Amino acid sequence: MAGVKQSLSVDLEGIRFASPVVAASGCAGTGRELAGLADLRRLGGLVTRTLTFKPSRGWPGPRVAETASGIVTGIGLQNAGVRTFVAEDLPRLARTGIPLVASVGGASLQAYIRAASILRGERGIAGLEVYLSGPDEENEGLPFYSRIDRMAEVVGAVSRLSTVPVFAKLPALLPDLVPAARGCIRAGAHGLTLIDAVPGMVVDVRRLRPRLGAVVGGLSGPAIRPIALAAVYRVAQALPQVPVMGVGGICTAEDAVEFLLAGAWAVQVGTALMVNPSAPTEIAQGIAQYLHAKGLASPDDLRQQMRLTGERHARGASAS
Amino acid sequence: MAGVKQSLSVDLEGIRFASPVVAASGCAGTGRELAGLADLRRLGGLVTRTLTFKPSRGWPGPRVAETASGIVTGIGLQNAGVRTFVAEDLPRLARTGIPLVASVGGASLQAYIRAASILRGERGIAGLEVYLSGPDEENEGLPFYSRIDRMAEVVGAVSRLSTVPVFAKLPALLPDLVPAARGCIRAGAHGLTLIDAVPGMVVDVRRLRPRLGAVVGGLSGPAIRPIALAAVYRVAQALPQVPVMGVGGICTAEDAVEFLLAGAWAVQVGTALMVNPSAPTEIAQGIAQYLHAKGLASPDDLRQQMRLTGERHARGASAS
Amino acid sequence: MRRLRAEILNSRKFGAFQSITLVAPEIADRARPGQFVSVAMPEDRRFILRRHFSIHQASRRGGWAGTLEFVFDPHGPGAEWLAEVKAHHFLDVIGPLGRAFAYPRAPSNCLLVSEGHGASSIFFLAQELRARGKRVDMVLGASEESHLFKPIEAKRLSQTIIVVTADGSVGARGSVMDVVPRAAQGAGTEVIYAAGPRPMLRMVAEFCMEQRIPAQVAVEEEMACGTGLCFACVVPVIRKDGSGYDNLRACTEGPVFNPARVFWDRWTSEETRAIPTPPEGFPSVVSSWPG
Amino acid sequence: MRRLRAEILNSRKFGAFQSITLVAPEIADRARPGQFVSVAMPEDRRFILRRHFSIHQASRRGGWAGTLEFVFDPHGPGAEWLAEVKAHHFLDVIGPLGRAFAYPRAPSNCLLVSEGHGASSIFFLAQELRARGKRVDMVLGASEESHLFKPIEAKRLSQTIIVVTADGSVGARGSVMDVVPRAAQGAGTEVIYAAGPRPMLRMVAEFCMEQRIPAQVAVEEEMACGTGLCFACVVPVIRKDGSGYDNLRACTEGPVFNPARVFWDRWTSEETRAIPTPPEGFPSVVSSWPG
Ligand SMILES: Cc1cc2nc3c(=O)[nH]c(=O)nc-3n(C[C@H](O)[C@H](O)[C@H](O)COP(=O)(O)OP(=O)(O)OC[C@H]3O[C@@H](n4cnc5c(N)ncnc54)[C@H](O)[C@@H]3O)c2cc1C
Ligand SMILES: Cc1cc2nc3c(=O)[nH]c(=O)nc-3n(C[C@H](O)[C@H](O)[C@H](O)COP(=O)(O)OP(=O)(O)OC[C@H]3O[C@@H](n4cnc5c(N)ncnc54)[C@H](O)[C@@H]3O)c2cc1C
Ligand SMILES: Cc1cc2nc3c(=O)[nH]c(=O)nc-3n(C[C@H](O)[C@H](O)[C@H](O)COP(=O)(O)O)c2cc1C
Ligand SMILES: Cc1cc2nc3c(=O)[nH]c(=O)nc-3n(C[C@H](O)[C@H](O)[C@H](O)COP(=O)(O)O)c2cc1C
Ligand code: FES
Ligand code: FES
Repeated sequence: MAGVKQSLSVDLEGIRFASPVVAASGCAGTGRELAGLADLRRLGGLVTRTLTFKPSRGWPGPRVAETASGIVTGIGLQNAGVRTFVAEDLPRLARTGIPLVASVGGASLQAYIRAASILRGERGIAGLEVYLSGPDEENEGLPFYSRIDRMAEVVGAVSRLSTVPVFAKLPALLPDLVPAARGCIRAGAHGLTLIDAVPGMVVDVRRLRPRLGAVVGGLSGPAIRPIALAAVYRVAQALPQVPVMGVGGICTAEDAVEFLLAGAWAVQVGTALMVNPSAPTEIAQGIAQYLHAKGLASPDDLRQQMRLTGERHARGASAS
Repeated sequence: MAGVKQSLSVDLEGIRFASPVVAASGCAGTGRELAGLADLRRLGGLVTRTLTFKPSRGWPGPRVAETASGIVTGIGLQNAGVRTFVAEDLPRLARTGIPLVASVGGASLQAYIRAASILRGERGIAGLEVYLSGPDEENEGLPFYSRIDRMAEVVGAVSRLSTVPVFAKLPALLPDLVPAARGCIRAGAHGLTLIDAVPGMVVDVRRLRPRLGAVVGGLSGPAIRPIALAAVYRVAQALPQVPVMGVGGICTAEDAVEFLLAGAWAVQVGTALMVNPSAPTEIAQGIAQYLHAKGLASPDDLRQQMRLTGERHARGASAS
Repeated sequence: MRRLRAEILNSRKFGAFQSITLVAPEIADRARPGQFVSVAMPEDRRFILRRHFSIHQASRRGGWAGTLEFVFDPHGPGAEWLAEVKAHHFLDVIGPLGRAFAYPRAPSNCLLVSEGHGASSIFFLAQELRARGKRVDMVLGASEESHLFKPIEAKRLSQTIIVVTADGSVGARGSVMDVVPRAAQGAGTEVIYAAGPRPMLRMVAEFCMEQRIPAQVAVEEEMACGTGLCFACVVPVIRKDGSGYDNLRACTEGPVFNPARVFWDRWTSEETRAIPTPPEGFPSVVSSWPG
Repeated sequence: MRRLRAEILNSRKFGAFQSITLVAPEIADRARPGQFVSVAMPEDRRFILRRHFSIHQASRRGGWAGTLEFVFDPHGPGAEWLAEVKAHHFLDVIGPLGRAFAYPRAPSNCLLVSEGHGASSIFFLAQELRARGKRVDMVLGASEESHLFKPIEAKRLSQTIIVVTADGSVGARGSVMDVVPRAAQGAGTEVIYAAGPRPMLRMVAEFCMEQRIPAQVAVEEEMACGTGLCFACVVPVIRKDGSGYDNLRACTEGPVFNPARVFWDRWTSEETRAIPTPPEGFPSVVSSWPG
């Protein structure tokens, strides 16, 4: 295995992550918080919480409820608005030197365009991620992802005015993800992020009421890992040339490798950051060890591995 | 609390379950297996494994992989065909005296009609459940649920020729369940079962291959409970008059009560049966105790409880 | 804020509570009353979030230098697990977290009001106040005797103390608010500190506002990260200039707040809406919205 | 098949293995070699399925009457947890499960071939065969010494024994199949029984078919329920009349099968198809299919 020159860095349509492990949207704070607990500079990259044109206070509490191997959160995109982000958080985040992906959201096509325009050309922003799980004013408040044409409109508009690569963040809740993924790529997205938290609910049987102020929130954490992995696999099979960031329940290097084998170009870590602030660093180290053990040079090599084992294997024989 | 005459029985469009706890499709065997471990007669009811017109051997193994608080299974509807079921299993199951719901599946409209016709008028069958997660020959092998019109066609055809109430079993994987639910009801379904297992995948990083012969299987167990609960809640809010059976990760009485509060008329237990064969009985007893503690007479009363707590509550004050 | 593998020096029960003392110099040296620590759960469990506990003791000097104590009521899976962990095992701990109680500048009479495990941080505060030459009086409440927090030690820490339990099993029968006015008057109270359940905090807050007594309360709100990353733990706080309110993170801008500025109506309301009012800043048409 | 809360009489390590003896008369009285038990995992864990273990000993009479022993290799979370459970705690156990090995009617010479923990059920079988006056010879294989299953006891149980380890740390270096032909010939073997990893079982099966030696193998396949409910654990078995094959449940129609009828090509193939061949009886167009 020695001799193979190894690098963890990956290139997604021009965004160069020093490691394939990126902090997921809404889970890494403003860059201030993790300081002292983890070295931001050791993240492959960071996706900001979803930024909206207008500030949002988000949902009333409670905003988190624990469930089996997961959490259901109803935050409601609390953020001070994209302008404040650019003025207050961006400079600090930029100083880390890691690629920043700004997540943009809104309740109408206009709102997305406004938010994206403010970010346009901002130094320190390496890419955009389009949040599509929010309510669409122009479609009875149903999520944007409930109509491929609406997703395409929004993603298209953002892509046209963006000077950096744009990733569309898709939910798992589609009968068939592939047409949605194609729609976003055709509309101009450079890549995809799979998956967003899955709509979920917890009821307090003692108090006879939903646990969350939002009533229905988003399920995240290890519970959804198989769902996210299936989503990544299906899209990667259909669109092998499209860079996909896999996200959902990733806590360990082994979890991350599952996604890279299934076809992800990079992974994002969300809920695990709440539990273990240094998870991304540990995961990156574990991926390096795995690559070394398999005699591979780069995370990109893993993408090919599953297809390569086409021939018959005797059961019980280990592949390595 | 004394004085309230209590009964666990529920009536779903004429199907009378002695308890609201029913064995979920594919998880209770042929009636032979549970004998000696649990008394089938103490089940509220039993949904058969999905029966197809032609026999099916199902997927190659491995067929189960464990994941965080859940399992991913790829069985592939192994069954000896609906005729063999009627000849061999039905008599034994009928002897238990509990309401039997036969789950019907197929790969084409014709296949559904054939299967349903054979069950038509069979004594001992109290209802039908229409499995809609299978591949649709007439739609590129995409699942039937990926198109509301296809669901409606199938559910409509089965309902027209059925002499017993028909339940449509919906997946969680729809951007908005309500139109799908409405479509099935308009087409003639008497009720709904929510939810089927959620597409999921597990990768063996040691052997660099998917863990399941089916590659992608269905995630079930506690991991998906919040997803199922949100699905039941949304449909029940939109269609309060439609009987809904809630299923997904129910292991304890408290889990079941969450579903009844969210709007389910009855619950089904699947994965929990693999771990604890007497789960349904224990859950039914626990529901009875809960009703007693709350001074309620019947599981139906729980459906109203969450809406009733409309007024403000001081935090920390217990509702009971 | 530091994260470390901290050895358990000892773990013992008193009444309904469990007390754990850790060797955690990096945290103990910085810890101040009102701050808290978070403890990671074992990886093979179904419950994944860290658990949060107020700091009850932090010794900087003397024989116990570098140790930290927290006290909890083992009522759920996480705390039950924690109560079983034996001495000399290690815990993954982060702290000190959050903003501490502020001390009054002028010498003043402080009334410390707590209920149940809320007393944990209040005892720490009492020590620090006395060390600064303030007068400390206490109102100590609980549901019943086993949940009454170290009444003897409380006497040692305060000039006067009134004990109340909901069932009257010890002290007066009733709630702390039945006695706070009397206590405040008797002690010539100039500042009030409180920790405990939400309804109690609200009543104390309303009393302080009427009586124009400056006060600080330590709140508890469901937390995911405890470190400011997720915005799960917010409390609605009215802006200084009164122009509306902001949702502030209890783990970062709190858990200690000025009760006069907490938007109590909103924070303690638990209306259950079939379709909840949408996040502010968003349209009123929200038929579904995860995340 | 019974389910009970069974007390652990003792739990001890030998080599790489852990052995647990239970007080479980209802199961022990019925247990026969090749059958297995399932053990429930604790409820607060992430892993939820019961774990399955072959029965190594079941005493009907004598001082140990009503006890049951199983032996395992603690390599994953479930088995690791189980290895930590102390004596006098209780386990939720179901058993005996599955079909046992069948005994030859006529007095005959039996060769028992096993590798690793596969030996667990084979030792039980050896006893029962000898009690029925059969000649027992053994081939005992393992990856290395610590995974070699009680060689001394094996000698006691069998006329002749050949030990092989993959690394040669004890006995001959190699795999069991290197020695089975010699062993069979030397002992005038008339029946072969085998338990162990799939590739080894397949080789034994092929040898038996060539040599026309009647045989039985005990398989392991991932299981969900272990009781026949779910059809997760199927093994493809060719029909008696040769008209195709059926997927039979290892937990119910197995785990003991006639190797001459196992559809080895299918069962041991692990082709990874991007889109797998659809379930038989279904159309070839399957773009996605959960459940
Ligand atoms: C800043 C802060 C300080 C705290 N200090 C103490 C203390 O000193 N002593 C003590 O006994 N308890 C304290 N609590 C409450 C304590 O965190 C919970 O009781 C504990 O997490 C319960 O975990 P569990 O698994 O035993 O209970 P469960 O009820 O099963 O916990 C389920 C989930 O709800 C959360 N949760 C439960 N109760 C509370 C609560 N009251 N406040 C916030 N989240 C909660 C848990 O963190 C967990 O995420 C504090 C909470 C906060 C936020
Ligand atoms: C009929 C039968 C008899 C068995 N007898 C023995 C025995 O006597 N001694 C022994 O050490 N092991 C035996 N096994 C294998 C044993 O069940 C697994 O090693 C054990 O479940 C591992 O659990 P884990 O959590 O430690 O490992 P993990 O690998 O974490 O288990 C993960 C999942 O895979 C399943 N699994 C893992 N390995 C196997 C396997 N080899 N076969 C089937 N399922 C597996 C587990 O049951 C669990 O569902 C037997 C299996 C079967 C089906
Ligand atoms: C507290 C919290 C806040 C989140 N906020 C956002 C957000 O603002 N925008 C977004 O696109 N996703 C958001 N997510 C979803 C995550 O980015 C991620 O897609 C999801 O949690 C699954 O990954 P995980 O299991 O690793 O957490 C949030 C998740 C959590 C837990
Ligand atoms: C092993 C297994 C087999 C299943 N087979 C079927 C089936 O044949 N038809 C069906 O409609 N659902 C089937 N299901 C889905 C269950 O009926 C249920 O909808 C799902 O598992 C969620 O419930 P649970 O979490 O309680 O298991 C199966 C589930 C499992 C675990
Ligand atoms: S708990 Fe995450 S911000 Fe406070
Ligand atoms: S494991 Fe469920 S049928 Fe065998």
